[in-house]
Amino acid sequence: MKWQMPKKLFGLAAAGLVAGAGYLALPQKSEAQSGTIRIAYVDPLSGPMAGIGDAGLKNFQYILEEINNKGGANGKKLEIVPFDNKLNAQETIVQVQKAIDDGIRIITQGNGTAFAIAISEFVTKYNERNPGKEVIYLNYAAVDPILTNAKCSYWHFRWDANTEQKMAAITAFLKDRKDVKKMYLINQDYAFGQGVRDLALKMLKERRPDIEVVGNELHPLAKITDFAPYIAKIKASGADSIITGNWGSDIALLIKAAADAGLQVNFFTFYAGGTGGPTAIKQANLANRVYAVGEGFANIDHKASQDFEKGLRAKYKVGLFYPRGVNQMRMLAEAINKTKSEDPKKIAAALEGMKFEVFNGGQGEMRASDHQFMQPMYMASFGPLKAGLPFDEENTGWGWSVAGKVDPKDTNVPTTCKMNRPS
Amino acid sequence: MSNNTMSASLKRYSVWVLAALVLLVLPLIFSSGASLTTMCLAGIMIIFALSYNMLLGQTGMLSFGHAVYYGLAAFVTAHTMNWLAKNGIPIPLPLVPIAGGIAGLFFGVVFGSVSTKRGGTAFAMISLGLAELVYSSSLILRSFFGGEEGISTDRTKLLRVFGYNFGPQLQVYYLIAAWTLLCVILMYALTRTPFGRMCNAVRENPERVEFVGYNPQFVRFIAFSLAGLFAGVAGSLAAINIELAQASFVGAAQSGAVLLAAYIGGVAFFVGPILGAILVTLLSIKLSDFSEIWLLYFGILFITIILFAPYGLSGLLMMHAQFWRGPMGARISRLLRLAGAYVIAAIPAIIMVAGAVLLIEMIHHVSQKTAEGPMMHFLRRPYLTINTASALPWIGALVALFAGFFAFRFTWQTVASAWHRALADMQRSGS
Amino acid sequence: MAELIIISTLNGVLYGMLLFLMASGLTLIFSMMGVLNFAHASFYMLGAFLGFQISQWAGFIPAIILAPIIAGGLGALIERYGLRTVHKHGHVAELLFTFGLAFIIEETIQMIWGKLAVDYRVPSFLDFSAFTVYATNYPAYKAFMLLFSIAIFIGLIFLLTRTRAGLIIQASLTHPHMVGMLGHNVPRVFMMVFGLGTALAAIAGAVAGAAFVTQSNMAALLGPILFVVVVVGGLGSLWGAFVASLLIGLLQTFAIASDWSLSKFLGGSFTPERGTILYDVWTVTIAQIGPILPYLLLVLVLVFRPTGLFGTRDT
Amino acid sequence: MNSAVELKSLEKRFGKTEIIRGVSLDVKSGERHAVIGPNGAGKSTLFNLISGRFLPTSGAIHLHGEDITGMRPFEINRRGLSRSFQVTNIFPRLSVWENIRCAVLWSKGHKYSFWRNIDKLEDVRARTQEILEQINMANRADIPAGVLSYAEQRALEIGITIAGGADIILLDEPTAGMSRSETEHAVALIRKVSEGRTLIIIEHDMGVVFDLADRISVLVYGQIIATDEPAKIKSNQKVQEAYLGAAGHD
Repeated sequence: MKWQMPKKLFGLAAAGLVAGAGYLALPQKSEAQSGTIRIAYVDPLSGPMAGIGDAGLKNFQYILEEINNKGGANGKKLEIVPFDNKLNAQETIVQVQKAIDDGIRIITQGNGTAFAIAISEFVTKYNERNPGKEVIYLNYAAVDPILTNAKCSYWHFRWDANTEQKMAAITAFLKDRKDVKKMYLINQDYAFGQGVRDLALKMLKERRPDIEVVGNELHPLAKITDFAPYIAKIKASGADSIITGNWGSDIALLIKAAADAGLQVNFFTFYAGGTGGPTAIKQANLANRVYAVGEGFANIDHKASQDFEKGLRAKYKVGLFYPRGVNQMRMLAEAINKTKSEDPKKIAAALEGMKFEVFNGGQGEMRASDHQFMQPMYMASFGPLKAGLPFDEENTGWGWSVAGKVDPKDTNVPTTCKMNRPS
Repeated sequence: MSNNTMSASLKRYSVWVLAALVLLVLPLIFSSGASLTTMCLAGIMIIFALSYNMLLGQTGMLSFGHAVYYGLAAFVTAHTMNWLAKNGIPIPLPLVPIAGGIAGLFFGVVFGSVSTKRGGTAFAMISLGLAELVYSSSLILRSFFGGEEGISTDRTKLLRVFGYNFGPQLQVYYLIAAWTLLCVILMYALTRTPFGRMCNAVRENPERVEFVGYNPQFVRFIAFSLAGLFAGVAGSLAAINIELAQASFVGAAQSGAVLLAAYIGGVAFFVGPILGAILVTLLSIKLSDFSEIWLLYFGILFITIILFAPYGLSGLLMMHAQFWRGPMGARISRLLRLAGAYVIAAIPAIIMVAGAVLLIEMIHHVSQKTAEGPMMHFLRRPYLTINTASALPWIGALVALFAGFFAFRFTWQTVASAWHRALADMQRSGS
Repeated sequence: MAELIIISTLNGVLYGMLLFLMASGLTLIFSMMGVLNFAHASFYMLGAFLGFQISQWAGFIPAIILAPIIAGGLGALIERYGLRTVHKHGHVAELLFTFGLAFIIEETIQMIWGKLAVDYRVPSFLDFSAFTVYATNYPAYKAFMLLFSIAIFIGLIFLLTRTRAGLIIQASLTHPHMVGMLGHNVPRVFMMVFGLGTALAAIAGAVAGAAFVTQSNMAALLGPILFVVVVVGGLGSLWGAFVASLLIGLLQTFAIASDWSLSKFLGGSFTPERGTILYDVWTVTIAQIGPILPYLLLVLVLVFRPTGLFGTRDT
Repeated sequence: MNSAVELKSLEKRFGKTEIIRGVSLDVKSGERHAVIGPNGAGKSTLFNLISGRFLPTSGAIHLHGEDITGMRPFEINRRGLSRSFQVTNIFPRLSVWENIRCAVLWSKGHKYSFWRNIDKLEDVRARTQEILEQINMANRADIPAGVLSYAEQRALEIGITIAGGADIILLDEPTAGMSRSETEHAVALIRKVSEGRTLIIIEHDMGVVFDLADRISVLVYGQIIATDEPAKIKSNQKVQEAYLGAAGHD
């Protein structure tokens, strides 16, 4: 066959490939210095969720700076090393593998229960198969109860309240809200959204049996561009309040569509505080009608945490999404200091059952039976900044104000975890 | 006589023996956990890309949904492994990919009977629709797909053979390598059968095929089903490798990845998808260490190949195979002279690419990373810190881009003339 | 109930008209050039982002005029310097080219505007409630979108039936190979049609982006549905695209409004065991499967009418 | 003599346009039959109907007495009818050898076999070689068909058509666009390969037609106005009026 010469760029492709392959083939110098304790941050840094992963990374960088300024752990500095999991289960495992190869033995991750379970199971199997080289997994945001129940692992620790605890906090808050009579449930159609729905049904029955659930909707995850049809349905049901676990664009768009149709109801949400949420609420002009549950808010009257928030906002121009991340890293540092060791096996033993003064004030505890952190929870509502509150969100001039606090005892849901501890 | 057939069969099989040896030795050279993982993924991708090429390269069917068979087989595999372990059925792990292959074949037959009725663009769109259908269903049929967290499994819980439990990655590597070699051989053999040739004929001219007695729809259907079988083996190995099957396995990104791998490698030659699979696996694991927008570079590479090297990497290599004739000295000197020209052309090319990459990274930084201030770690390397607020790097990048481009166009003539000289040389030596 | 039906019909028709704005461009390009532009939804997305950016600088009206012009111009350039180059390698290469193009457009948009939704808002002069059905407000902007897309639709019909350029395009719809013989500059017609088609998608994007969400995943969300529309309608049939657009728009909207599931329909006579596939199928509601209904429709149409509802040409 | 192909009041409409308007024809086994007529008379459409490419609007087609109306082209081909195309219709990126071999496979019973090495099928190899020699292209076996000269491609087209061993062969303008010497060569080839078979040929070159054909049918505006031996066709009044007189060829 007579080959046609490609007009150009054959050389370019060849050169690029040779150069690229050469560079890739070079042994990657790990920037490991014996002077730092490195923590792998395995979350999406490219693709549709990269914004969230990026914001989390900055949160952690600032948290570690603060810890390092106070002397670090064991006299060493803590360092966060980003790994891009591309929001893909297989890639998550590959990146964890890469981190371990690089000598990192502490993993943290939060976005996506699927990936959390993948990591937890991988780490558990890895530790089983590689005794003496154990790896520990710190989970700051994956909230499926399964991780501290049926699929609990000794090597997994969770600082975020799980779905069950968050729903317990919401329903505890609802006990005093007698104006809520007709509830509509709208959630994303996947494990987490279904969990929220099932728990809402169960806990409302227990704590507010008088509330009528007038609708129960699951919609596809992150695929709806216009919630108007759903709003029409909610409207037709006569609901006065909504419970939703929606996050990301699904919460922002839900609120936007509600405002368009003139639907005035209360929103009890898990994640209205996420990126884009505050802007949507302000645009929809739903003052003090949207509530969010969380373990901390910027405007909680607690000096230490407000100072921290101020510093973070000044430096990285983002708010603190993860007060729990502060708890996580501070407790990690304490565990290392206490055991005088960087061995994950010893760290894990020290973390189990550790009691700790949490970021926004109050006592927290890493429950030994399932490695779930127990902490005070808050309900906050979003509206024009009230006098004396320092922080607004996303430059809207509106901010979160605490509407209620829920003690750990009210969110102390039992666990079914049968912890398999290493001998 | 017997000597002759001996040497002929030696020649025929030597490639495979060599491949087996390479696969055997590789983990001794690249022994780190990450390299093992990378090689496992590459092996899986090789099977997957070759199975894809049974459609695109061999039969001319452009599918946007090949991950369906890969992913569904992964789920079947995970369920099978859990079932085997739970019931203590004495079937060892190395045989499990057979179940994946059967699953892939089954779904290939089912979906193929709907989608292969038409070729060309309509087939491409149907494959896309089916892929969306399966992916969306994965979130509804939870008992099979396990919701978003997927179905996890433990490969060490199956019957052990010779004391191997397949816990260590190295053992899994050898399992994958063996299956890869087997599948590659089978798929290669398939191209050399009456059916394989009719696939080519259907790719070239489906209408004419009808007038030599064959039903092109049926040829497409078989090709589709068999491609499903091998994709199933690949998906099965993937499930064994990470001990998990998850909805993203059937997703559009996975279908896109295999298309890119096959096409970048080159669909016109059997080895093309193998090269492409290795390259794409390496790039997708490594590039994200350098840049957040690595997918953009991936896309640019793809478009560049489509525009300027439609036969892919293997095509570029095969262009040089024609010079590998005649006396050994002449062969080497011809290729050396060409290589010299390439080096000359490569220098401005690298400058041009560097300028373009710098420009892209800086645009990305100033539009997306305002919070971090003007300082940018180019390619995530702290020793390459660049101040995007000063004009110098912008001018530098632009100069590199344009100067590189024009210099490349100029030095390209060297390559062109070296190429023509080599061709003339070939004609002179009369081959 | 009546309220729900009226609102759902309005929403469904609106969604259908938006789909048709895009499907019409896609069909024009396909009929003329035989290329199914995989990147078509990407031009829709590009239109939305350009609309957002221009509205930041110059306001909404310039945005919805300029965005499609820029996107269409870009489309024409891409046809001229990209697609034409791969034309000689056949339709598969062309389709792959547009596939890669979709990839690059998405990544470039992410590079410039990021991965999160941008704040593209309905202009304040259209930000009020146009009318009220029972107790539900219908936003003025949505009414505007509906009228606007109908106006474009009428404009397109006018262009195709009353102008010379339109007649050439129409001729090529029915006799794709004849146009060149009539002495028309086929490459230039191709370039114009590609530009026009992409501009139509960009108009849809610029208008819809403000009402819905302008984010870098909007092309990936809409693209597959768009291809379902053109395949179900019949590749190359404008009329088919119109019917299929409305059909799918209404189908999806009404599916959401419905709470039916097999268990509800067949009563409580039988309940499958939890955790089996049968249970999943039994309890899933029509609202939940709304998004996959178009794909089910696609499969059904292909089984019973492989050329699509109004298709005549086989590819 | 038995009839090989029999057309019974065949009609074909495209929309409102009637292309074939009631054609009945009986071609005997072993006959060389030519179909002539002005451009647009419907000759190629007739071939497309017989070979199964188009479905007739009404009427019936019989092959060796069997009704094949509505069958797909490959079913008809398997029953022993093979055709060539007016516009060259080959496998351009496959070698000449592969082109022929693809056309041989089915007749040797290998069907969709994906378990046998094609290079080891001796019967296929021998038959392919035989055809290549018949069409004088044995020395071009390894060349991609797409780069052959026009005349060579036409010869290959005939090779593909006869390779399956069909006993009824339909050739659609096999010599169109050829030079005088190429045409002579082609006619010799056709004569050779149609030996002992039934041949139906569409041809514009009257020299070729009268040289080859046992009988000739004249198709004008979708109807056969005459079927007869060459000498009688020449003197047929109707033919001279409708065809030779009215429209010169090409």
